[in-house]
Amino acid sequence: MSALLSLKNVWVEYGDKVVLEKVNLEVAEGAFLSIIGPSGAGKSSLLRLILGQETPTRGTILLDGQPLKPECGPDRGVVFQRYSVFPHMTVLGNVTFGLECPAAPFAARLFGTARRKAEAEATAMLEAVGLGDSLHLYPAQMSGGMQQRLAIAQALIKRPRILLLDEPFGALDPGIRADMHGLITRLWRDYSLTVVMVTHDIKEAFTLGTRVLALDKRRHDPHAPHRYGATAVYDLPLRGPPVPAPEPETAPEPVAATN
Amino acid sequence: MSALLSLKNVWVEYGDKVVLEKVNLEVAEGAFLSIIGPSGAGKSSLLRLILGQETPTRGTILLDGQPLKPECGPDRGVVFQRYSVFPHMTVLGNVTFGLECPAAPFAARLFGTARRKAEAEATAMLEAVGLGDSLHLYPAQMSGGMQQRLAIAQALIKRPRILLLDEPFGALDPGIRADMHGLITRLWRDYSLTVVMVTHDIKEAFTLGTRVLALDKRRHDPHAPHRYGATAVYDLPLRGPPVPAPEPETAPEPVAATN
Amino acid sequence: SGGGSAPTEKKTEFSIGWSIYAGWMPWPYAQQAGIVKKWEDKYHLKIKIVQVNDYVESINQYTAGKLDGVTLANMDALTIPAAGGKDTTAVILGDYSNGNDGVLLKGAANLSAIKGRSVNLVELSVSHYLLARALEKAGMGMTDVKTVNTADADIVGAFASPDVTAAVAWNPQLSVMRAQPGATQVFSSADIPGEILDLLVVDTATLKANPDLGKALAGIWYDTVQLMMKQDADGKAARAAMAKLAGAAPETFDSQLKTTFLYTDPKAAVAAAQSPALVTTMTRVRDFSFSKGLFKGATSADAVGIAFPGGKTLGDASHVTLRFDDSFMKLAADGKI
Amino acid sequence: MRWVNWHLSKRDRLIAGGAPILLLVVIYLIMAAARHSANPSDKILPLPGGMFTAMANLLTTPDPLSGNLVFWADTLASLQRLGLGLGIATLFALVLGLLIGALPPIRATLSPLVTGIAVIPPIALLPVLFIALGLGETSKVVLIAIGVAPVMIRDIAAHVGSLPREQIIKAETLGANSWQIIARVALPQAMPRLLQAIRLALGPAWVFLISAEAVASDIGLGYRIFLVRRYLSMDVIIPYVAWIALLAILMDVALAALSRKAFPWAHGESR
Amino acid sequence: MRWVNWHLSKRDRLIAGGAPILLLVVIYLIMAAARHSANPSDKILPLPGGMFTAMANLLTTPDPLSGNLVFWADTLASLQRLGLGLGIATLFALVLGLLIGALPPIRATLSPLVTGIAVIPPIALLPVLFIALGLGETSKVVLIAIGVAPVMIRDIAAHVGSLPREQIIKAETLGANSWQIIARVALPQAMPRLLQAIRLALGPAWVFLISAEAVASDIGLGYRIFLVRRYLSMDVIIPYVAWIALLAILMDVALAALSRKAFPWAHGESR
Ligand SMILES: Nc1ncnc2c1ncn2[C@@H]1O[C@H](COP(=O)(O)OP(=O)(O)OP(=O)(O)O)[C@@H](O)[C@H]1O
Ligand SMILES: Nc1ncnc2c1ncn2[C@@H]1O[C@H](COP(=O)(O)OP(=O)(O)OP(=O)(O)O)[C@@H](O)[C@H]1O
Ligand SMILES: [Mg+2]
Ligand SMILES: [Mg+2]
Repeated sequence: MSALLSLKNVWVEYGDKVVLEKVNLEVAEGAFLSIIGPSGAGKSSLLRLILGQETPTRGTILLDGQPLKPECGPDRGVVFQRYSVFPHMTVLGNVTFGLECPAAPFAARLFGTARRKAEAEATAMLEAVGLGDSLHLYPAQMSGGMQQRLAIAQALIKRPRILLLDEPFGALDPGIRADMHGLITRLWRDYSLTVVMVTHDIKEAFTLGTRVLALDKRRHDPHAPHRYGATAVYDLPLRGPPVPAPEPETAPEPVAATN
Repeated sequence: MSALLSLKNVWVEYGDKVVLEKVNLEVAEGAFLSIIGPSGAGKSSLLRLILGQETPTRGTILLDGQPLKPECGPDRGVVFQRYSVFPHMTVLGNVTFGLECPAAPFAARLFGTARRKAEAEATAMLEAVGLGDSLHLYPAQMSGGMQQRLAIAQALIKRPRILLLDEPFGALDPGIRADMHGLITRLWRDYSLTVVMVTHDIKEAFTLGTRVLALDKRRHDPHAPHRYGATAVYDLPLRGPPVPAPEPETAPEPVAATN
Repeated sequence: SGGGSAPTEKKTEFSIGWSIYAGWMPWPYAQQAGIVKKWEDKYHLKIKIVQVNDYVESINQYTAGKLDGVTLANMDALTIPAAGGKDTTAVILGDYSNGNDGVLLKGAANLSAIKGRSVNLVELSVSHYLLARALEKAGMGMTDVKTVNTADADIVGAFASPDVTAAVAWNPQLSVMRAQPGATQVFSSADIPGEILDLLVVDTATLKANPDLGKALAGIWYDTVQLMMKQDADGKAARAAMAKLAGAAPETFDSQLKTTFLYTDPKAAVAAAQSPALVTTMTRVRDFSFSKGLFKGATSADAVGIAFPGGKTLGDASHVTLRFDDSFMKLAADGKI
Repeated sequence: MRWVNWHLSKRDRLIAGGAPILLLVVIYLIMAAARHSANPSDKILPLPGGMFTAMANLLTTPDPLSGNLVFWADTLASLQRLGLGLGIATLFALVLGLLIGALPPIRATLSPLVTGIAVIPPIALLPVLFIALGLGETSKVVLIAIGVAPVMIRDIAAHVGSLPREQIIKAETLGANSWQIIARVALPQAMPRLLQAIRLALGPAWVFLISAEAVASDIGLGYRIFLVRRYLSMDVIIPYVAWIALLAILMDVALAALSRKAFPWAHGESR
Repeated sequence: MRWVNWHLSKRDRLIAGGAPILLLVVIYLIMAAARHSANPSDKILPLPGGMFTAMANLLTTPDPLSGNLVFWADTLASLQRLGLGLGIATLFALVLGLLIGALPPIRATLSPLVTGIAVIPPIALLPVLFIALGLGETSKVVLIAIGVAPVMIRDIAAHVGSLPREQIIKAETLGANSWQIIARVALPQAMPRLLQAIRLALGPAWVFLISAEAVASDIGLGYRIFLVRRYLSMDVIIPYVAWIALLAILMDVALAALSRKAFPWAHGESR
């Protein structure tokens, strides 16, 4: 299988500060790539590159063998590190939005049965992330962890080909985190998504990922700390399918296949 | 030793949604209280109560035996869950600010030697959290984890009597997290602070804390999920001093006692 | 005085307001040409000649006591300061409008065509008075037209708009409007000579306390108008300078002067002030003003008293607030200033 | 307690807010009384009695043109013009503000033009306006719209332009096209700001209305003010201005309440 | 590519931005030519030649009062008034905006007053203003300040009032008193907004300047425009208005550049 996504000699620099240097990476279709690395290494920057939010200062990024356009489409989904959701939409509205967009290109809204169907699907997803009770709250009325789960639900409902997750479970307690692990693994398998996940939890990285990438600086000049950027220092392909997280007792029913 | 902080029958409600109910809590001077609990249970709300940012709908909060004023002072320090720092100050400015406030009540700024001294102290603290290379960046130019460490440095430099931490290490990689554990334990011991820390990392809660409090709903009515609030379901005093996190090899020198 | 604090004490500094109008341009020119200075030195006074771009505002400022004197038309002297209780003396009868105010129609050569039209004009001004007189002469009344209040600064632009077909204005605006294709002047102040008078008025109390001010003003005025009316190079230069101050071309300004009957000779001015025609004119003007409700709260046109040379009065003699005083013009005529 | 935290009760807020206004009224009365004791027929600072008489007169006299009572006829005419002018300006602000704020090509094309129009003082070009639109209602409404719209457009455009880039990218990953991003992401978030912009535009809108009515008109609050200004009838001008202020404050309060009611998410406590 | 992502190159932006302005100029020229072919002495839409002659005249004639060249004397006088008026307004906006935005008791006391002043059209009270302040420079400067300050004050107050509550609390935990919160937290974050508010106020400020100069003045761009308006000399008015627009746009661009330069943190890409 040829690479879905490939980065060739990619550099990211801000002024004379080198953040990423000489990053070479091939991500195969269906992979679950965990990225770990110290704070400030450039993990989020890497995700922004793949999203098309930023362009590399040097090097090329290919998606399906084509140069990546500097804009993002529904083939990619994202959960940002600072879980940003739409503050003016309710929980339900935030998730339904992703279903409305392709279905109503002109009206930008669904009505009647189509709307009810979309809302039912969104509600099921929200129940899966444990927000079934909070459908009509606005993000500002929710706790940090609830907003993070909302962002996850929002991204997952689209079942994007490539899912980019930036510390998606950082603000969650162990119980809910396990639920989320189960959910994401299931969706990944059922829809053969390609997932790129940044995490600080090494165990999580190894449990979920089929491959673990460590980003870090290879060299460090104490007198010119900005002169060297981070790159992939380890790239461990894990054999076999990932061990799914144990199904917790309180886990909700899988959401899958309502559409 | 009488309680530094005591909550008596405290309730927090939003409309008819009960978030916290019947919370009774006594925190002794010098305690390191870890709070755990599921997402949305009301942990951050509890910290906001202690900060004076919110007032309970029912019940009373006493600080040193006095009713808590609905405003916050330098006796309390905080790291918010969504690590908020001042976007218009550089890293160094963010930390120096806390030293300038008491020293320059009218000028609101320090000059000359006083300024250089404050900046030296702030720089030492920033080096302790690993931001020694980034003194002149603005928050928007930093990664999530760097901002979180900045927020920690900002709170720690004041050595507040009561330190309120809301998932302070959530965005940090294991290496830096261990450094932070060491730093906070040291400051806690050296300055006999009282710390209240919310965390999702159970191991962290037990390693650092002298006492672990679990917040959760006691009852749950599936048809009226908002009718019951969370309260302290477990309150485990841990005997003996906490086991300090192992001193990592790369740990910076302790910052203490530059003032 | 209407300015609140009555400046009855002697003072040496005075300010006189003026706005742009053919008959008033001698004032700024006198300042520029040093004539003011000459009379200041003679009477040991300081006289500031202050331009106020907006005519109404210049009168308001005078009424409020911020100016000691101002140039204005007889009707406005009556309805604004005098009706407002400010005792005002007309020191100089400068000129009368002899075609400087006019009624314009588009697409018609006769005044009778005005019937039923909307007329743009500055309401409650001499234009309004002129329109009333025009309608009266043509056997119509104010109810035969509809008036639309239009600012004097904007009336030229307004008249250029196709939906405006009738207007009343004064110079310099009038001459520009008349030049527009299709516009005809169907009535003008030349048809009612001597009814629209241009005056220099001064606060009565100030004048009483400082009679030298009246003398100096008369001196300045007659020096200047005599200079400007000379048909030699000096006169021409003076007129050109005034044109420039008015923002007009010299030819335009000269043509405006042609429709202004300037009392260059103080004797003529004294005669006009003493003539019974002035009483008739003022009776017409005050009756018109009263009918338009300009005498606030008054029950009759007699509420405001007007005094004329020789002790004649019109209206409430115990409440005279507008005085035509020929004494300074007489002094000038007699060469005693 | 620090001043930043000293929140007053509703009653105290009313008292505190009323005090300076009351003070101004009292100062006015003292000054007016002083002037009147010096000159009983002073026109510049009329006493309440005088204003009352003048207003009673306008409130009972029918307008010769419309037959309605002068005061109400003026109010109605002015409110109509103001409503239309502000309405058009709001519409433009919303449409152009969204397009300029959200779409870089439109921003590049229109932003210089809007800036240019924003800084051209419309009253300087009145003659051109008259030729193009005549002297009727249209030119007054257009003057208000041209007067306030550019500031509003630029305000909305700046607000939309500063929406976090993450939101746009998030919407794109959810499959939104440019139109959907404008309609569902930018528009709703611009709405509270639009209401705020209308509130800030109320003052200037009244200025332009009054200027327009001063130029050429036969009815309206501004017409009356400029007509009686000729006679320094402050006894009419002051009540009229107070009435204008009252109307404007009512609109301001209504818009603020509408914003809180319709867009609760924009007014909740941030956390 | 979606329009929201279609970022133009600098050159393309210039072309796109120039096009509509050029179009307007061409339309004007066509209309002017048409009017002139119908009536060669048309004054309303002058041809470039006419404007050129008129301006050349003003550029070479000395002003009778000051002796300087008319055009530059007008420009200097107007810029001085505008600068002073805007400067005072900015100062008030900053001080009152900060106090009202940050301190609830001040907000309760002054906010209704400021709203009241904001909605009173100063043009309606011109006579009072000129009577109170005389016909000199003061009244003109004050009219500009009164005209634009309330909107700016309210804008800054709203901005400061909507700073995240966390920031205030954070500052309090760091030992800041109310003054320090204002000086170190609210003020710096209000500065970019203040510059934006000045930019938006430029248009209204010119309007008030011109209104003031129209009423009582003997020099200034607005004075000249109203002086020659009596003769419908659009050949002077249009170049003057264009000059005003150019000056205002230069100020706008300078303020935008200043903001980016002085407050980089407010303009960086958010993440
Ligand atoms: N304005 C509001 N209206 C309604 N509910 C609110 C409001 N603010 C907070 N809540 C509710 O209060 C509850 C507690 O929130 P809090 O932020 O304290 O949770 P938490 O324990 O910190 O969760 P997390 O671990 O996810 O941060 C949440 O369920 C939230 O929905
Ligand atoms: N505008 C900028 N100017 C200068 N440096 C920047 C800018 N933006 C980002 N950086 C730098 O880029 C580096 C990488 O940031 P990034 O957010 O990718 O880190 P990260 O690996 O995601 O870290 P974390 O685990 O803390 O989230 C940081 O060191 C940051 O300081
Ligand atoms: Mg990151
Ligand atoms: Mg929380």
